Amino acid sequence: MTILETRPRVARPDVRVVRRRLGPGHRIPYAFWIGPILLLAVWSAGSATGLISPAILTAPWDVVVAFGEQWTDHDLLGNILSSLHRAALGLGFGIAAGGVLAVVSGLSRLGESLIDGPIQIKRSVPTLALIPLFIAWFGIGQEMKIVTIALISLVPIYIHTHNGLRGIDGRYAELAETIGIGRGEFVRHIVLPGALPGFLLGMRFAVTSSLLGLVVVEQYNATAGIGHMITLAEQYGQTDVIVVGLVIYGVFGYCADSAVRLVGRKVLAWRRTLED
Amino acid sequence: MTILETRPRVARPDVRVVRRRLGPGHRIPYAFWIGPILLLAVWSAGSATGLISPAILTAPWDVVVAFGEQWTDHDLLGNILSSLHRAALGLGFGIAAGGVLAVVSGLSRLGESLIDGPIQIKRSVPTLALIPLFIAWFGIGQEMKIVTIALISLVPIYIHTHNGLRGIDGRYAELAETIGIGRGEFVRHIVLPGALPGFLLGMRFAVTSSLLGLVVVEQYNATAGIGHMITLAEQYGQTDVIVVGLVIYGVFGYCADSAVRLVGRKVLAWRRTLED
Amino acid sequence: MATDPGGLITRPAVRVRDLHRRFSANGGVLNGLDLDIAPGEFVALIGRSGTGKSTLLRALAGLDRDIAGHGEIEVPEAVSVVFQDSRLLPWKRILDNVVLGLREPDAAQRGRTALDEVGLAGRERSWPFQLSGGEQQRASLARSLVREPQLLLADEPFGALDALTRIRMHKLLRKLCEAHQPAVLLVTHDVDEAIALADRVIVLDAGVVRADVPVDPAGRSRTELRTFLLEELGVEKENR
Amino acid sequence: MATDPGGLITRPAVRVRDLHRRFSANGGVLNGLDLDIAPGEFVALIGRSGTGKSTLLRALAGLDRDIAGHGEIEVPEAVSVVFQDSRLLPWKRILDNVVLGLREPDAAQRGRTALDEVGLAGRERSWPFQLSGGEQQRASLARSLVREPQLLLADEPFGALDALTRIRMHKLLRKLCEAHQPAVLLVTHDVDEAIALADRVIVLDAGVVRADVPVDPAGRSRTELRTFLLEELGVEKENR
Amino acid sequence: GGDAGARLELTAALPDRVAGGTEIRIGDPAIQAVVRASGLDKELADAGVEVRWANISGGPQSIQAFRADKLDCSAVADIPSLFAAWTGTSTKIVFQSVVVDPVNHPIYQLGVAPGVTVASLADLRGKKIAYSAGQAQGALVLRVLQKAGLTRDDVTLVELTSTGDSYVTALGSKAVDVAPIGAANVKIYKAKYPGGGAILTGIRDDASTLYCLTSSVQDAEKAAALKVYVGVRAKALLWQNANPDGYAKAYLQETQGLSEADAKDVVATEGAKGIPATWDNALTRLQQTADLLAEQQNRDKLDVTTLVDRRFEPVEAEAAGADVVTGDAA
Ligand SMILES: Nc1ncnc2c1ncn2[C@@H]1O[C@H](COP(=O)(O)OP(=O)(O)OP(=O)(O)O)[C@@H](O)[C@H]1O
Ligand SMILES: Nc1ncnc2c1ncn2[C@@H]1O[C@H](COP(=O)(O)OP(=O)(O)OP(=O)(O)O)[C@@H](O)[C@H]1O
Ligand SMILES: [Mg+2]
Ligand SMILES: [Mg+2]
Repeated sequence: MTILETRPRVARPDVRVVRRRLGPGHRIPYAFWIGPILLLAVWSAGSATGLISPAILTAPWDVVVAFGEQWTDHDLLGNILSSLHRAALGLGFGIAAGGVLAVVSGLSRLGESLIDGPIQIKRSVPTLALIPLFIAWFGIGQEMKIVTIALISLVPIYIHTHNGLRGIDGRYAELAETIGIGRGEFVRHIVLPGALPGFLLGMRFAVTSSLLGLVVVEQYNATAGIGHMITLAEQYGQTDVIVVGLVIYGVFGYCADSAVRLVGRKVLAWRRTLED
Repeated sequence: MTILETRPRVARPDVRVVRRRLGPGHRIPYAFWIGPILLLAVWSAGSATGLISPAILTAPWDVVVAFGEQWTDHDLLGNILSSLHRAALGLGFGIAAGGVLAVVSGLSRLGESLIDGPIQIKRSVPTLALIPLFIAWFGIGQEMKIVTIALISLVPIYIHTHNGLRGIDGRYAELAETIGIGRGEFVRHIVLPGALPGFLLGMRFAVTSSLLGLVVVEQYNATAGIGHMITLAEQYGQTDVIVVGLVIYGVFGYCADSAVRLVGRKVLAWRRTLED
Repeated sequence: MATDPGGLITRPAVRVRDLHRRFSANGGVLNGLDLDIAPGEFVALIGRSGTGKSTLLRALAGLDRDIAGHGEIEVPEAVSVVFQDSRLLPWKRILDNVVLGLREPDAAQRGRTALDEVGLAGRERSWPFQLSGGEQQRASLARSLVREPQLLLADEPFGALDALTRIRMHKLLRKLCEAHQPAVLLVTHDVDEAIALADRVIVLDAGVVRADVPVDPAGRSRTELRTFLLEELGVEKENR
Repeated sequence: MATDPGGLITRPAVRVRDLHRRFSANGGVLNGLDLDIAPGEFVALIGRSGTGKSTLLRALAGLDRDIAGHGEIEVPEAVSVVFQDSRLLPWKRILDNVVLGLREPDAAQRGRTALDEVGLAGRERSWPFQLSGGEQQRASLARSLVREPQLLLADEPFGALDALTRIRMHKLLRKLCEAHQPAVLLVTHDVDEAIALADRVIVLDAGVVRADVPVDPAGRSRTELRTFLLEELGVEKENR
Repeated sequence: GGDAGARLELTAALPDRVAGGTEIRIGDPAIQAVVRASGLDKELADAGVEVRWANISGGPQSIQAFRADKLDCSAVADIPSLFAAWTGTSTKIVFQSVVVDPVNHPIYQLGVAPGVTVASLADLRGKKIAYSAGQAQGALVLRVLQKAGLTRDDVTLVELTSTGDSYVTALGSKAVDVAPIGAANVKIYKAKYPGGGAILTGIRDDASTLYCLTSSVQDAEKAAALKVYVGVRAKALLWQNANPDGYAKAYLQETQGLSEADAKDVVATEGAKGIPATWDNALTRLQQTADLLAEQQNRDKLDVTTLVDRRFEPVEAEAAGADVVTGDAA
């Protein structure tokens, strides 16, 4: 079980007892890139050897060409920006609302019984089917789109924050009760930091949900946006453009997710878990 | 801050120091029902007063009628059963695959760098856009549908289990290392129970995702199923039938979610958190 | 404030009557306990592991809403608890843990001073996990001391400290008690510590106060008291 | 096994040479520590709070892969650690915590016996949170004792125990040591405990072994040794 | 939506004067682009008509918007107005156009999966055909079967919603033998899946309408504005016939994101548009479709004359002037 390992890194001998590591061990540097590069490699290899027919999935190089075309001829940047704008606005409202609702329902059983059920039911129901309602309430313009995205991204924020909050060790609440702290301070000093790991996980879902929500909302009366671009390309059977859209989704989703995880590592420096 | 509360429940006096409770306090009995009943009440009131036009959202009583019609004339039960069958199969595979992948990638940095990226990218990309790929690989029959649902429900299981696993207190891994435990036992005794709260949260998402996935897959070559029913009704603009479908989704989703939470409370009896 | 206007009868700071507490499965942990602590009095509580010392403290702190039992409890408004586990919030740096909930403008300064007093000067910005066991205990002590409560409930606050540090902490506690005159209930396993610090030592056994003896320098000698207490705890002669 | 074939030179069970350990920001915690423990030898380690006792134990247990420093360490294969925090897995009942990782068919029976020995008979199916502080510590002790290691590293295993329980645990530990003859390194804050249990007492200070004295009944008296050790810890006369 | 104007009976003559600043909400993306490119937007503005364009087209989306009263009119084929009626949303068709050579410029062709031989409609017997009950493609399949003299039992209808290029994918992966695919996609399909084919249906599927909420037509101000719009729309279609490149650029390239070559192909497959002198033929065909769907999908009989507002018929024809089409083509 225990082996002796000599590390001659320095002139001074360093013989430690090295126990078999059961946790995941150290982070591999640049591991961030391995997944995407692997995927790209498989895709390229499949396309080059003909295993992946271009009818099913356009080859990477053709996607690059299509990307260039979209960029120069069809204002891809504009599409991306207007999508990001929508997603960011919706996400912002969703995070705010989800966070507040989670704290209210997390800290009060009454609040929970009023808030929790409707949110659970909302999330069980396909968003696509709710769009007619939203159209009736918020019109067919930007407002409806942002509300829809906000409601989509509210759900993971709410559930994860609520769950994280409820998972806080009861001893910390006891402590807070004995030091004569008010509700507000309790929320600020114990609830929010204690629920932060949960919230951050929720963020990872909220970010991708808000991007995916674009596909749904941009089918309705949109004149720009990645979702709109994909919908159009589907109509005309432009596989390469669809794949351009998917790649953009993948890149944004992956980067946003990684960014949230990075932030998580920074702000959760107080934890000592298997992650470290 | 402290007040004295007399509880004359028993003949014997019981005067306790009662500190203002900062946590959520006791569970309200039957709170389970409050959310749905509230929603139903709002909906009924809105429909009765005409605030909610029937073109936008059918009134509850009309939904009951439509439900009856669907039940007797259109084999609603058959639709429900074939949907549940699909969802359950897909969910089962998704849970198994997601759990295994999460443990592998959670415990090995190499595994993580290979598994994690592709899964993050997969979840950033709209499922609808991936369906053509799945059709090409798995045909257009039941197989494709189950694979798609499995891949949809794999994602939350994977991410939550992975996150829960990585969130296990590093001190327990240390303990395990000092008692000469093997990898397998480490997984069984520390990793799985430690990641269980995360897994259960993942389950809540996986269950609803598998149901929502039906809407997507049952657009393809399905002759029965709730998703199929909704798709058809959407094309025809049969609001009442759509709402029947939504209600079924809501009921199933809410019940499944509540069931997972109930199970969670039972199997997490070892925790003392704000939930209790 | 806790004294009656005439000054004739001192109303106790802590008054416990017929206190019963039990955890579902087990029998009773506290079985009719009576206890008075005068304002400014320093009481040490000793008793075997698992007799219910922490349970009593939690009852006094108002943290046992959900535990079966009955009885009457009166405590002052401002209570401060040193928990048996040091219970530092893992997500707050040490100084923030110490000043948690303090609203005074000079809170940070007072926190710094308290940390200095418990020997943790310079560790203000450490995370709890970066402290050794004894350091965590001292940080938790600092958090309680910085608050000047009317009643201090301390559950083995010196358990993880070495002899020298422990003596320093004793001195610190005594100094603070003299300055602010809180009623103190200190749980300890160290009979010598109980005698050194307290005005009165209480032995808890089978859920009731089995012995309640004043530490009176004028009365029986400290060595006698020590022997008596160890006897009460069941320690046989050759081990005392 | 740890003895050389000729039986002339005893190879130490634990051999530490020039051990350095430091946590990034602070200075060194261990600064060139040397230590030998013979097989079957019982060594007590005392030292101020925060001097690095736990750090040393973690190094011996092989749990400090990621801490800066160097030096040489040799330890036997089968090591068992009693951590300063009791570190029971919260999701396992007490008995399951005790027998964790044991593969022998009679593991459950041995676990039960160990729990009985530490005074926790009947608590096999409790969750860790249902135990008092001292009970948790005893459960953690039972977990280590049930394993019969060649080296037992115990970090203040009796810190939360009352006098009587502590004496019982001492007896238990001594009995087990006689039966299986492990090398023991016991961290304690109680000088009397160190003298009562150990063959040798080591005082850690400023990251090195400041004193290393055998507890020799034939040599200087235990009272002398006690005074010496307290002096080494810096406790002034009037407080000893 | 908006401040409603005075109520106008459906039998009353369409008012000529547009009250200043009357706004109509129109989902008609192709015409929107053509109007802008041809300068016809000036004509609208001169008449005092303010169009709030929505990028909405197709049945489900427009019906949803109608129900929420967020849209006045939308450009669709013939099926949506039938479904709107069946599901209780009252609409009126205010504009009809045709394709001048409909049989050779169909909207849909029948795609045939690689390895399957279907040379004529009769070969459909026993084949797996993609069918989506609520969409135009579904109605087309029923009409094709009717024309081939087959019943639903003679073939296997595979329920499959046409979203994006799902039919092309289904054909390519041989999940179905036959599926109606957009004529513009036939070339892409054949290129993607060698061996795949397509046959003409020989059925007119060129119905193209602008349908509006009845309540909007009943709004005097909006009706006046719509009268202007219908006239402009007719001119826009004629401009489109005359300027295929301009149309391709303004609509297909700039708003739909096609490449120049693809856009040209689309224009070529679409064929020239015609403004019928009367709606009689169109209504006959619409009635046939309504009857077929009513029979095949168990729906109520529908009198399609209730779905049109023929007051706009002469407006449209007048705007086209001598360019109206008559006879079989209409
Ligand atoms: N939540 C609980 N559920 C069940 N039993 C409990 C619970 N908490 C404490 N107990 C039991 O109640 C008894 C008294 O516990 P308590 O913590 O008051 O002991 P203590 O005197 O503080 O002991 P120690 O000195 O070991 O800390 C113990 O036997 C303990 O096992
Ligand atoms: N993870 C860490 N990061 C930074 N400093 C640390 C860390 N762990 C321990 N230290 C510091 O190293 C020193 C030695 O810690 P260690 O836990 O070994 O002390 P100890 O002798 O066991 O003390 P105690 O008797 O209080 O348990 C302490 O000053 C402590 O603050
Ligand atoms: Mg206790
Ligand atoms: Mg230590």
